[in-house]
Amino acid sequence: MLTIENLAVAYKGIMALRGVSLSVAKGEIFTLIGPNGAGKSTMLNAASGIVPAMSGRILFDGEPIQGRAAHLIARAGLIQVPEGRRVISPLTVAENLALGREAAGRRGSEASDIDEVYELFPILAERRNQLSGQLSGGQQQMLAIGRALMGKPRILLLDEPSLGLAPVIVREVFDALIRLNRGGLTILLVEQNAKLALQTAHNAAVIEQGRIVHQGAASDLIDDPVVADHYFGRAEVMA
Amino acid sequence: FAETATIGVMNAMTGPYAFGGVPIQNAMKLAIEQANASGALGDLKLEVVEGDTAGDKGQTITLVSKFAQSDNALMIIGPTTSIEGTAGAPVANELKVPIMAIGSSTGILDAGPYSFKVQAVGSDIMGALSDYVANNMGAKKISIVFDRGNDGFVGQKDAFKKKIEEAGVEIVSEEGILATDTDFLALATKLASQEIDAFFVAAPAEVGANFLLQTRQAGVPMDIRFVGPSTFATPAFVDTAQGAAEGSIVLADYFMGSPDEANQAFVKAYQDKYGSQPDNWAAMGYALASLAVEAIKDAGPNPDREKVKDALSNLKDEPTIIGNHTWSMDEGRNPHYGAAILLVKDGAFELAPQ
Amino acid sequence: MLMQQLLNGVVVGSVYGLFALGFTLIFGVNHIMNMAHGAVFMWGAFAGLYAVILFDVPFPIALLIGAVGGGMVSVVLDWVAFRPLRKRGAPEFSSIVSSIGASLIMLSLAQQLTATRVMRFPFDIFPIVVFNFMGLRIQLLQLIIVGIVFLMVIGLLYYLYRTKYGRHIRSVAFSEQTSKLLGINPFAVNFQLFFLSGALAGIAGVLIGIVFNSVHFMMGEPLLLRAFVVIILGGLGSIPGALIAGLLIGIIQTLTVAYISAGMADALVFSLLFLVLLVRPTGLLGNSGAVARVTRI
Amino acid sequence: MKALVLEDLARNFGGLPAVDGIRLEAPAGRITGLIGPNGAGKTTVVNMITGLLKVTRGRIKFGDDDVTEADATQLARIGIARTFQNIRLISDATVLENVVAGFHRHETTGTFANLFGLPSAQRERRALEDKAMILLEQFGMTGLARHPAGGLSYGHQRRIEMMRALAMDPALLLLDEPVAGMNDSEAHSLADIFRNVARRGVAILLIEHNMRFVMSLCDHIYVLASGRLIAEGTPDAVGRDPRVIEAYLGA
Amino acid sequence: MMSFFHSYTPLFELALFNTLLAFSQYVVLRAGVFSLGTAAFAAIGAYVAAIVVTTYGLPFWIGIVLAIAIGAMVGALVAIPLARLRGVFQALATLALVQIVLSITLNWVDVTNGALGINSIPKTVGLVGLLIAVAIVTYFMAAIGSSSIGRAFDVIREDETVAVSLGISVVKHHFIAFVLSGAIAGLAGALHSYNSYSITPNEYGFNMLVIVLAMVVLGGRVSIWGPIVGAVILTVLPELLRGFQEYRTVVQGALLMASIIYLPRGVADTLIGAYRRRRIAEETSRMRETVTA
Ligand SMILES: Nc1ncnc2c1ncn2[C@@H]1O[C@H](COP(=O)(O)OP(=O)(O)OP(=O)(O)O)[C@@H](O)[C@H]1O
Ligand SMILES: Nc1ncnc2c1ncn2[C@@H]1O[C@H](COP(=O)(O)OP(=O)(O)OP(=O)(O)O)[C@@H](O)[C@H]1O
Ligand SMILES: [Mg+2]
Ligand SMILES: [Mg+2]
Repeated sequence: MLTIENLAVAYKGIMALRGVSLSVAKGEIFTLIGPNGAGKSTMLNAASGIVPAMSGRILFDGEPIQGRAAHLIARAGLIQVPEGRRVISPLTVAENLALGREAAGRRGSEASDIDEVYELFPILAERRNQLSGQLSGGQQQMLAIGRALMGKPRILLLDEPSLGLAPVIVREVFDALIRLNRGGLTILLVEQNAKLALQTAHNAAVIEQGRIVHQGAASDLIDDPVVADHYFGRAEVMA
Repeated sequence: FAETATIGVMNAMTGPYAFGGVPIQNAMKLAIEQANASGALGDLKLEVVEGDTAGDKGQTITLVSKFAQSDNALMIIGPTTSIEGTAGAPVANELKVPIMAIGSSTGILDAGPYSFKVQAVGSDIMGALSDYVANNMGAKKISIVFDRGNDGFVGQKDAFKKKIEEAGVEIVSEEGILATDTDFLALATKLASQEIDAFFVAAPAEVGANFLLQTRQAGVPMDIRFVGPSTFATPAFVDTAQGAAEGSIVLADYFMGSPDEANQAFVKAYQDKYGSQPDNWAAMGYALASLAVEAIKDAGPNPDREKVKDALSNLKDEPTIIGNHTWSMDEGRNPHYGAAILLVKDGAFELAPQ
Repeated sequence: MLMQQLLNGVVVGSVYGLFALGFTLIFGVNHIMNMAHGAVFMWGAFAGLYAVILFDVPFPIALLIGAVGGGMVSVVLDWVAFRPLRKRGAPEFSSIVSSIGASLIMLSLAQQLTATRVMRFPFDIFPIVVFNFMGLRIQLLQLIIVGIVFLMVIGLLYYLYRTKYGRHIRSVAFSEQTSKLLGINPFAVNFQLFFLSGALAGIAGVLIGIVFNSVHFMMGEPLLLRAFVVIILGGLGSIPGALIAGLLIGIIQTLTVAYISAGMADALVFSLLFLVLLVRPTGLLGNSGAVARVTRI
Repeated sequence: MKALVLEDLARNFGGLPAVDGIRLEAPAGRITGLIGPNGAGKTTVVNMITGLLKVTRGRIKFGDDDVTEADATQLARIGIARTFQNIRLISDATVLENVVAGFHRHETTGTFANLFGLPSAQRERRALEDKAMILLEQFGMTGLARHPAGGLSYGHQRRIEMMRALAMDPALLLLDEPVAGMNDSEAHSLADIFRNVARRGVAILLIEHNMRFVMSLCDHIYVLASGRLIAEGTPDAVGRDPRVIEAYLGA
Repeated sequence: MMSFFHSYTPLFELALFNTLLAFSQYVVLRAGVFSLGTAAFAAIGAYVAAIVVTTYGLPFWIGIVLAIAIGAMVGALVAIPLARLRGVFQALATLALVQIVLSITLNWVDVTNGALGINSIPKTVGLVGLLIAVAIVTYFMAAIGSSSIGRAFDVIREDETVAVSLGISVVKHHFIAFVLSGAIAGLAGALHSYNSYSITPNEYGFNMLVIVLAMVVLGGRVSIWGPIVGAVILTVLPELLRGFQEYRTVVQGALLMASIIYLPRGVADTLIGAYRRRRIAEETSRMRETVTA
């Protein structure tokens, strides 16, 4: 559904991605893990069209989308939950969710119901008229996820969705992601909680310094001693 | 083989004073062209370097210094406003290059012996106007409105005020406006509520015309007359104010309708060249440049700055198109040329009945 | 005279409000101090004026053409002066310089075009109908101006707070990038915003041009200065605030001219602004939330 | 060495009691945990301690001083440092410059010397940069010293937050989700740094949702929910508390 | 060559005067104070200096010292009430200050001679004097910029919350910024009066405020080169464009826009930034190489 071929991205002369290729199949959860500064967010942003690709191709449903305006990509159904929340602070919770609907655009005659989101995150229903900038960090994260769901994505790109969420909520969010995935939603997940991500995903890739260093079935990677050592192995020792 | 001498010509060609600077510059160039063509200067040809002061002090100073030093100008004519003039004159004196400016402020002359100006100080000609208002019109109470952002108009206002008070007329109110204002509702209503016989306005022609229109709309009757200094002696005033201008009394240091031969020739030449009628500003520029040419001629055959300065100081009883057609200076280098009082009647200026 | 002057104050004040509305719209949304708003206003007035001079159109059409003209000028201004800066993620300050540059261009083109003349609408563009009502002289045109201004304010409020376009405008204002991720087209949103702002200025331009008998290239400058005062007193980005503050300033200025002296009007208004800010750091009608939003200019 | 003590601390937003009378103690030389569901009021507590929010009720004591009414600048000057949950850096400035800013309270050159650019001011600047480089080395960011902070990845920006707070050489360090956005091994490499800081006698209050990190680092943990304290104790005890499991950890 | 230099002396002088004004504006902007008061402070300095010499016949250096002192004092006085304001509110309050000072100079005719301004001020300051003044102020700016005060300014400008959390006193530093701004503008005003023979109120109005702000933003708000570069560009540009005649202003506006669009952080800051980035890129690639090796 989403294919990235030989993608390279540079910021003012600094190479962030140096030719990565990966492919997310329809209906799967694909996870991307890697250390800080590896280029994970850059990859999602390139797919969403807010960071220009220097070379390579990005195909969505077989159609090349690099160079296309970001809002059109979102309207085509590729929706991102950006890193670090980014709620529209001066708008209320309900208004933020309503904004999420715009992405559904022409596709959205039966755009996702706000009630589904409220069911997933009841606190948002309670705070529907609060300015979103006043929410706690975790509440903002919930709002960001909920807002993306309002756009009826065909593929959902999540950049560290567990960021700042309480463990119990993290579990709920991941359960919800699995539910949505079973309902047919394709998901590309960037996550620092590598173990949880690999447990959730079907396929996975590890990215380091702008290059993909491992790729394969998530269950294989979880058992790979190098990956374990780099991304959660020491944590076992720590706990 | 013809020698040439360079004349620096500078005016506010852009910016808020361009309404005056442009016609002045046009007329100055016309006068110099005519001098070259007529051979009045013998073998000497005048070459013009032009500059735009943009109505700005800093740019004026830069230009004076550039004309004097880079272009080696024999003399400088312009700039337009007193603000520019008082800034440029000291530099010209320092560099010992004669400069003849338009402005009415005596600050230009105070800068030193190299600076001259063509316009009379306000008090000199305002006497005629105040006299007319107090005696011929028999006004007892008047109000004054002036452009407080321009020292030229402030000077005219001060001069008129002094003279009219001396003539025993009561001043009911005195109000400052700005040339960029367009909203005179409040002031017009205020005038409408006053018991006055006339009101004096010192401002650019269109601004004054607009003010006049708004006073009439606010209910100031036609028999309360508009009185203005020479800026209003231009067709633009009547064109803008139309019917509201009827009966206005305007002082003119230049009257386009004057049958004087030199004046008629000027009007025709200006119209042929620039496609519009000359106004008060154009006349000032033409008069100034003609005087400069005269001085250069007097300084001949090999004029230098020193000689031109002396010749300028000696100008006396020169024929001119402005005022009563004779231009002189007193010992303080203050010009005198008399003035006419005009009346707007049927949409045109005519000499006011005495 | 007091009643008459109050009436004058309302007329002038509602025009200040109309002018300031377009200014505060862009300021409140994009944090751009649009120093070229006065020039947009002037071009709007010229659009209306030339339509009348060249095609002899009636008053309502002139108003419409002024609105469209101002709107288009404003949109082009955005494309040329502000959009490139947004694309580069430039600091908000740079838009001030950019708009100063744009303003220089627009003013000087108008100056060339009109040869610095002061122009005016033909006398017959709007019949001078004067009602005498309890000793007051009320012109029909003045009534219409006040009416138009109030209608515009109500319409604008509805548009910004009751339609999805308003939500989009506020979203794009906060973060263009996040809005794009949500499928909102910032290009279209900014088009609307600048068109609206310019159209308001254009309408104000035509109205002022007619009622004050003069259209010239510097006509926007004094209004720009006053618009600053209006938006501060009225609260940043607040639409009813702009109208109320506009009226307030119009009335204060008028009364100052009437009872003190014309030269003191500006001094008084600015002293008042200074004092108000000392007592209420966010303006008369401003809320403190606005401060948080603007501290990082 | 000073300890932080909160007594019956409360804060309302409009009608909402975001923090509703909590008691807490963060002793010197120890790492104290503060956990709880999203919106429990943790960040609000930090904002009150650092003087960015006025308290509605209760007292804040630091050592022997009551600092409830002190303003933010004073509090920073007596050695209370923090990191921000929503990263706040000077994005245009370099990493080094961001860290050097943290030394402000230790700068000794007077206004006069600064205004006139006396050599003492120059010497101090160089000395601070050297000290900052030592911090950068600890966090493995030497190579990024001259990068503008705004262009760094999320995880690296978090590290700058921490270095800047440490540069203050605080007596009390408040960490609001310091390792958010880092994987476990990255978090682990930071754990040692904080242990060492605590060992020097600094009181640390740690807010974090990464339970493995919290559990391995804290001596004592407070659990907040809806603005109230629902549990406290050793990591083990808290981790087993059924109320904590229900409200926060999940089954 | 010499005559070329001579004929442009006034232009150099103007550029130096503008540089001083730009520094006055720069110092407040750097501290995150959006003050537009420079024009007001400069007006006060200019009038104090002019009156000291013309009315009281005192030597010009007394005028300069007084202008600096009074400028600084007025800066300090407004700093106190304005400390509570932020952003545009601060900008507008200081704009009001400019308008109020302008009204005073226009209306207090007995002292200021109203719209006519003060004329025949003896010229006592020339190119050399201005150069010395600019050199001294530049030195101060550089010293402050790299000192603790400059660092505090930078943090306050970017994020006041962070600043107070680091123990930086916003009030104190805003005060310092206002006083410096007032003193520098006061000096600039005084030098201008002693350099240009005459002063008039309208020189110190909205136009000056706009152009001075433009200088700093165009030049750059962070490095001390910014105000210098901006002042020189905006002073020299109108002269360079004389060839365009009546389209001069159009070209000037277009250049202004083009330069800010292509160098959005200001000419100096953008260039310095680009240079730094290149160095970093080189460093990084060197590091990468050593890693792979
Ligand atoms: N706006 C930017 N300007 C300059 N460089 C950038 C920018 N954004 C990212 N980079 C650089 O690109 C590289 C990859 O960054 P990216 O944000 O994609 O990392 P990441 O894998 O998402 O890290 P994290 O886990 O910390 O979020 C980093 O070296 C970073 O410094
Ligand atoms: N300025 C404010 N106005 C109104 N409500 C606020 C404001 N700030 C915080 N709140 C509310 O107070 C509660 C506590 O917020 P706080 O940020 O302290 O939570 P937290 O414990 O830090 O949560 P998280 O783990 O998600 O960061 C939340 O419900 C939040 O919505
Ligand atoms: Mg990332
Ligand atoms: Mg929090």
